[in-house]
Amino acid sequence: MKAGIVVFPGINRERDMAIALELASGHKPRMIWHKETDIAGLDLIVIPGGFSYGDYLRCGAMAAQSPVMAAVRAHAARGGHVLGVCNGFQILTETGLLPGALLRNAGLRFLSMDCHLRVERADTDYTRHYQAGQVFRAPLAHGDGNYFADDDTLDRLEGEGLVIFRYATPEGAITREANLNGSARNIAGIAAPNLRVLGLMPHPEDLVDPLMGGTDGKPLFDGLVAALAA
Amino acid sequence: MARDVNQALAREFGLSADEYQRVLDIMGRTPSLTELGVFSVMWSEHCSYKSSRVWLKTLPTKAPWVIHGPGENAGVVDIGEGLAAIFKMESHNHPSFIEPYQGAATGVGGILRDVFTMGARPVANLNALRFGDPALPRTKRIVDGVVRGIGGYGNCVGVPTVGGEIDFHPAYNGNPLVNAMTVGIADQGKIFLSAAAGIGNPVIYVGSKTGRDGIHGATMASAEFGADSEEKRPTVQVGDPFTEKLLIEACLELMATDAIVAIQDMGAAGLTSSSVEMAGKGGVGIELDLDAVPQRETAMSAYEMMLSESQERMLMVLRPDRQEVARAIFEKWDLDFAVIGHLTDTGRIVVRHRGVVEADIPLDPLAEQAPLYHRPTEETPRPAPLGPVADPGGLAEALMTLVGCPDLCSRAWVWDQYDSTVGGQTVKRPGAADAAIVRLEGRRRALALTSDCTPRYVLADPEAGGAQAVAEAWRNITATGALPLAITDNMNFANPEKPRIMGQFAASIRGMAAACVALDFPVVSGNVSLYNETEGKPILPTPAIGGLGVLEDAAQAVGYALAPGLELVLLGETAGWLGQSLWLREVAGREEGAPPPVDLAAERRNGDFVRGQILAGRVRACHDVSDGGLLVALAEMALAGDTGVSLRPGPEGVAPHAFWFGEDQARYVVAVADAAALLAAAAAAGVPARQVGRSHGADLTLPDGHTMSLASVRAMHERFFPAWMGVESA
Amino acid sequence: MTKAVVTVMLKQGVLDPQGKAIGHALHGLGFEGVGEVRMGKRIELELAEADPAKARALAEDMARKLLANTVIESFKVEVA
Amino acid sequence: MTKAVVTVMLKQGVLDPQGKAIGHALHGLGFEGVGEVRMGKRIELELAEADPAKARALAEDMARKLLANTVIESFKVEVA
Ligand SMILES: Nc1ncnc2c1ncn2[C@@H]1O[C@H](COP(=O)(O)OP(=O)(O)O)[C@@H](O)[C@H]1O
Ligand SMILES: [Mg+2]
Repeated sequence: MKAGIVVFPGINRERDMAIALELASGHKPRMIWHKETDIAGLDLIVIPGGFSYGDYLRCGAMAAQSPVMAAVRAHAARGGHVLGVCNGFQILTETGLLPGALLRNAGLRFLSMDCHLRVERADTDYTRHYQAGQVFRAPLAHGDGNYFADDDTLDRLEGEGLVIFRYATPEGAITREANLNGSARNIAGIAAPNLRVLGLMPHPEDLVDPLMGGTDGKPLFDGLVAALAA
Repeated sequence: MARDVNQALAREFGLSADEYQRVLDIMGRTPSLTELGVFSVMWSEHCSYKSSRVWLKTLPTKAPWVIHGPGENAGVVDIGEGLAAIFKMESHNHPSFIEPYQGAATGVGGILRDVFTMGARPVANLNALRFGDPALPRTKRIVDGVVRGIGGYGNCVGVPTVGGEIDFHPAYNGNPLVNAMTVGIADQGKIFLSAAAGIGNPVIYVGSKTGRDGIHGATMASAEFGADSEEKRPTVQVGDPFTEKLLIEACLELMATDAIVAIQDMGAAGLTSSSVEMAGKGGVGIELDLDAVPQRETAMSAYEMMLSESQERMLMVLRPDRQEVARAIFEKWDLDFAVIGHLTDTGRIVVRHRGVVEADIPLDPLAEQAPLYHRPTEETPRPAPLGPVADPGGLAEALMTLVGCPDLCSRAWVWDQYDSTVGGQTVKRPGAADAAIVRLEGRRRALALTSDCTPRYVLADPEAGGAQAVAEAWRNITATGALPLAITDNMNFANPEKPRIMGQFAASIRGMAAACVALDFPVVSGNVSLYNETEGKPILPTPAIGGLGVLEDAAQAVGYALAPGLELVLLGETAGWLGQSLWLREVAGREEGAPPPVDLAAERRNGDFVRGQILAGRVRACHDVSDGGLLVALAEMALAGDTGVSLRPGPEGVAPHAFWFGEDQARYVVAVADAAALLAAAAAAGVPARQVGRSHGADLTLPDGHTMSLASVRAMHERFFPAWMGVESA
Repeated sequence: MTKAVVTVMLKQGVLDPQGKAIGHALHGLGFEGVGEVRMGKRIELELAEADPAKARALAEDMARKLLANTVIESFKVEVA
Repeated sequence: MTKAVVTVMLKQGVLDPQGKAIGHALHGLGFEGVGEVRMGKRIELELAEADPAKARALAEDMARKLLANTVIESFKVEVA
């Protein structure tokens, strides 16, 4: 698997992501500066977490307009894999590669804590090493993770099976309490119709090592490596 | 700004009559407004340490592992494998009172710059916070703003906030304390200092543009607050963490080359202190051309530019042949880059603006003749002994009161707003261990980090309190298995011109120094914040200690969360010391007595024993016993691990409430599989040890037969902050 | 030079937790008779374009491309 | 019922990192001739108070007490 990580000014989880990808694939990912436009030859483009451009106008808004995103869009159009985590998810919605938007957390505070995610389907390249219905733990760290889309869009996402992760209790129940940021229908992660573009708010890349408190996030990367092994 | 420079203006700038006379003597003429500004900020308490220097010099600062002690932007210690930890703590107390969000945010930004200016990538932030009475609406507003500000800045720059401490006391009503600490990692061979060198070398300004922010911030930080402090408000600066993030990356990129001769952040007193200190340390002169300074506002005067405290700026001296390499890096990161001067052999700072020499000051006398005061001190009288105190209501009730009180309740509401995992190296997050554990990227080695101080002890007995603060930091690091290496300190005190306050300062330093020596725990950096009082009401004396330790293998770190089926052993001597305890204050309603004595030999012996047991793999959980005493420590361990505990009665001869809530020092609770083996080892090492209970189930069973569910204790423990702040449910 | 002001508000139907929290806090402060509260952004731009109509068109273009996310927000441009 | 709009902007001279970043992004998008950009807040309030003068006074009081941080921000009230 040849992976690249897009680095926007203000991104800050690119190193975490590189560690997780290298651990799973044995290769250091390529770091892609936001002004680069040639990303040919990569299987997976990751847009990591952080505060691109400080998130000063709207999370992800300025990054979505940068030159590299045109190349990412083209990569996605070719059927390439794109993973956006946290700020990366926000950037993907701002770019239009994924529907909806991420609003301010319902409690209006930045939240940094572990959450539990229920895997809604295991037949994607991102979730093939999980079971459908399995619950795993992941740290989240964001101020704007409250997923919003209009009801038609939500119905379509659900109808087409594009909701990939939901906030759940450790037992897998979809409750209001488990929905830490107030997301519509507890949605934590969604995919594009071809299931190759995925965005999620929590950080599986920060839970890939027993020392950091667990390896719950590792199957996501192992699954990708298995799917994209050249 | 066409004001005459005279003694009255000098007084407004914070210079005494004597100090102004000294300026006249050095200059041999009436200084210009800009020159007066330079003198006033360089000779402010904040920059010159004029009241504290004589005492700070008595702190132990050396050890074989200390690479740079106090005097540089931050302290530097050898942490093995060719790496250095660079760390410091700094206050932003006054700005945080005036504008809590921005005050705290820019405090974090400032301390980050102190650390990355030396070549380190910042890897962790901590903060030590003291607030007034929670019953006051103002306290709530300040806490909310400070916590948001720390998170807003730290989260955005992508440095995990991994620890800290929070106390409440009415003494901080008009003067909260916001102390921020940053820890960074550098290669030992790539440490950058601030001494300028190379006559003719260019002086470079990088970062954000200069505005009229915070003019006279350094002198404000050196003045007592009065009813007119509202009027001082326009000096507040706004932080820009995005620019700081770019500055970190750009500086680290440049530091990988050989372009930099010297570098220093522009902190308090901005361009003035950075240029004067860089030139002064290097024994060279410096000439600045203010027309070249990137400016955000129009028509700024030389005085304004020299004193501006605009954030996110750095000053560097570069090798002339590397100037374009450096420019390209800063342009890549969209940061301003300007050559604003050069080094000279004149030993003077010369400042030009629009063709006029606005300042021309000899640097040696500016530094050497800076005021230095041996202020009178008055000892704090020994507190009267406490005498016996009856237990008004039993252990269970007291425990509930204590775990729910603002000083002991869960801080989760706070740390949940701080990104503690960014970087992917946080092994022990807030609430998991006595010190935060942060691994070094790509290695097994890890740092243990903590911040500690018990101001009520320091008030009652400044010397014992100073020693206790250092000892607690050492103990918190030890309790994770790490080896304590060094501390940074943040000395927050009231008006040093009052002998009682200066006496607190001096005695605290004495106590700290004794503890540093006994524990091999030198001071490598620090900060002093004086005049923390409002309308004559002083804060509690607060020498906040930031401690750093190292673990060879992060996997050896233990936290305090209990698992079921373990034996609980108390290490260290328990006399049942209730003087100045939280039990006495919260349960008996009295703030009295002497604080617990600090026996440094016992501290050392017990701690070395505990660390040895942890590194030998015999300890499953460990917690030091501090505020609230033994029963609170046990409850915290039970809550963290969601595992119940059954306790045995304490010894004969110590009243139960004194045994369970006394705050005797040098104690730890360890959870082990084999208590007999541990007791034998402790006996052999001369460490008092006593089995106090075991872990199992979901209840807390007290020695008096009371059983309380962990859920009910948790509800009490986690209630205060969300209820106070009115947390809206999602 | 023309000054343009772009006002960006959440669309009706998009929950505005900030507005709600402000309403709540106003009640807490003892202000009565406060109904709905909505919070949005105001962006003031100095544009070199002297012609007001062209300046407006420019600002509208900026709003569509960057300043507003039309999935959740609507915007209004005023030119002084 | 009266609708009041409170506009809150950073005071002149106070650094506006958001405005700065937006200006920068607009340049990046190819918009030319963009001078200073400032970003602030717009708060729309529904007030039960029918009298416009009283509604204005009420909104001003709210701005001073809560909506604006007068240490660094200034505000303006409009009543429709
Ligand atoms: N301001 C803060 N920021 C982050 N973490 C904090 C803060 N205050 C307290 N904590 C964390 O809460 C936990 C308990 O803190 P404290 O009560 O001060 O412990 P102790 O008394 O054992 O030193 C620690 O993990 C500490 O780092
Ligand atoms: Mg502790």
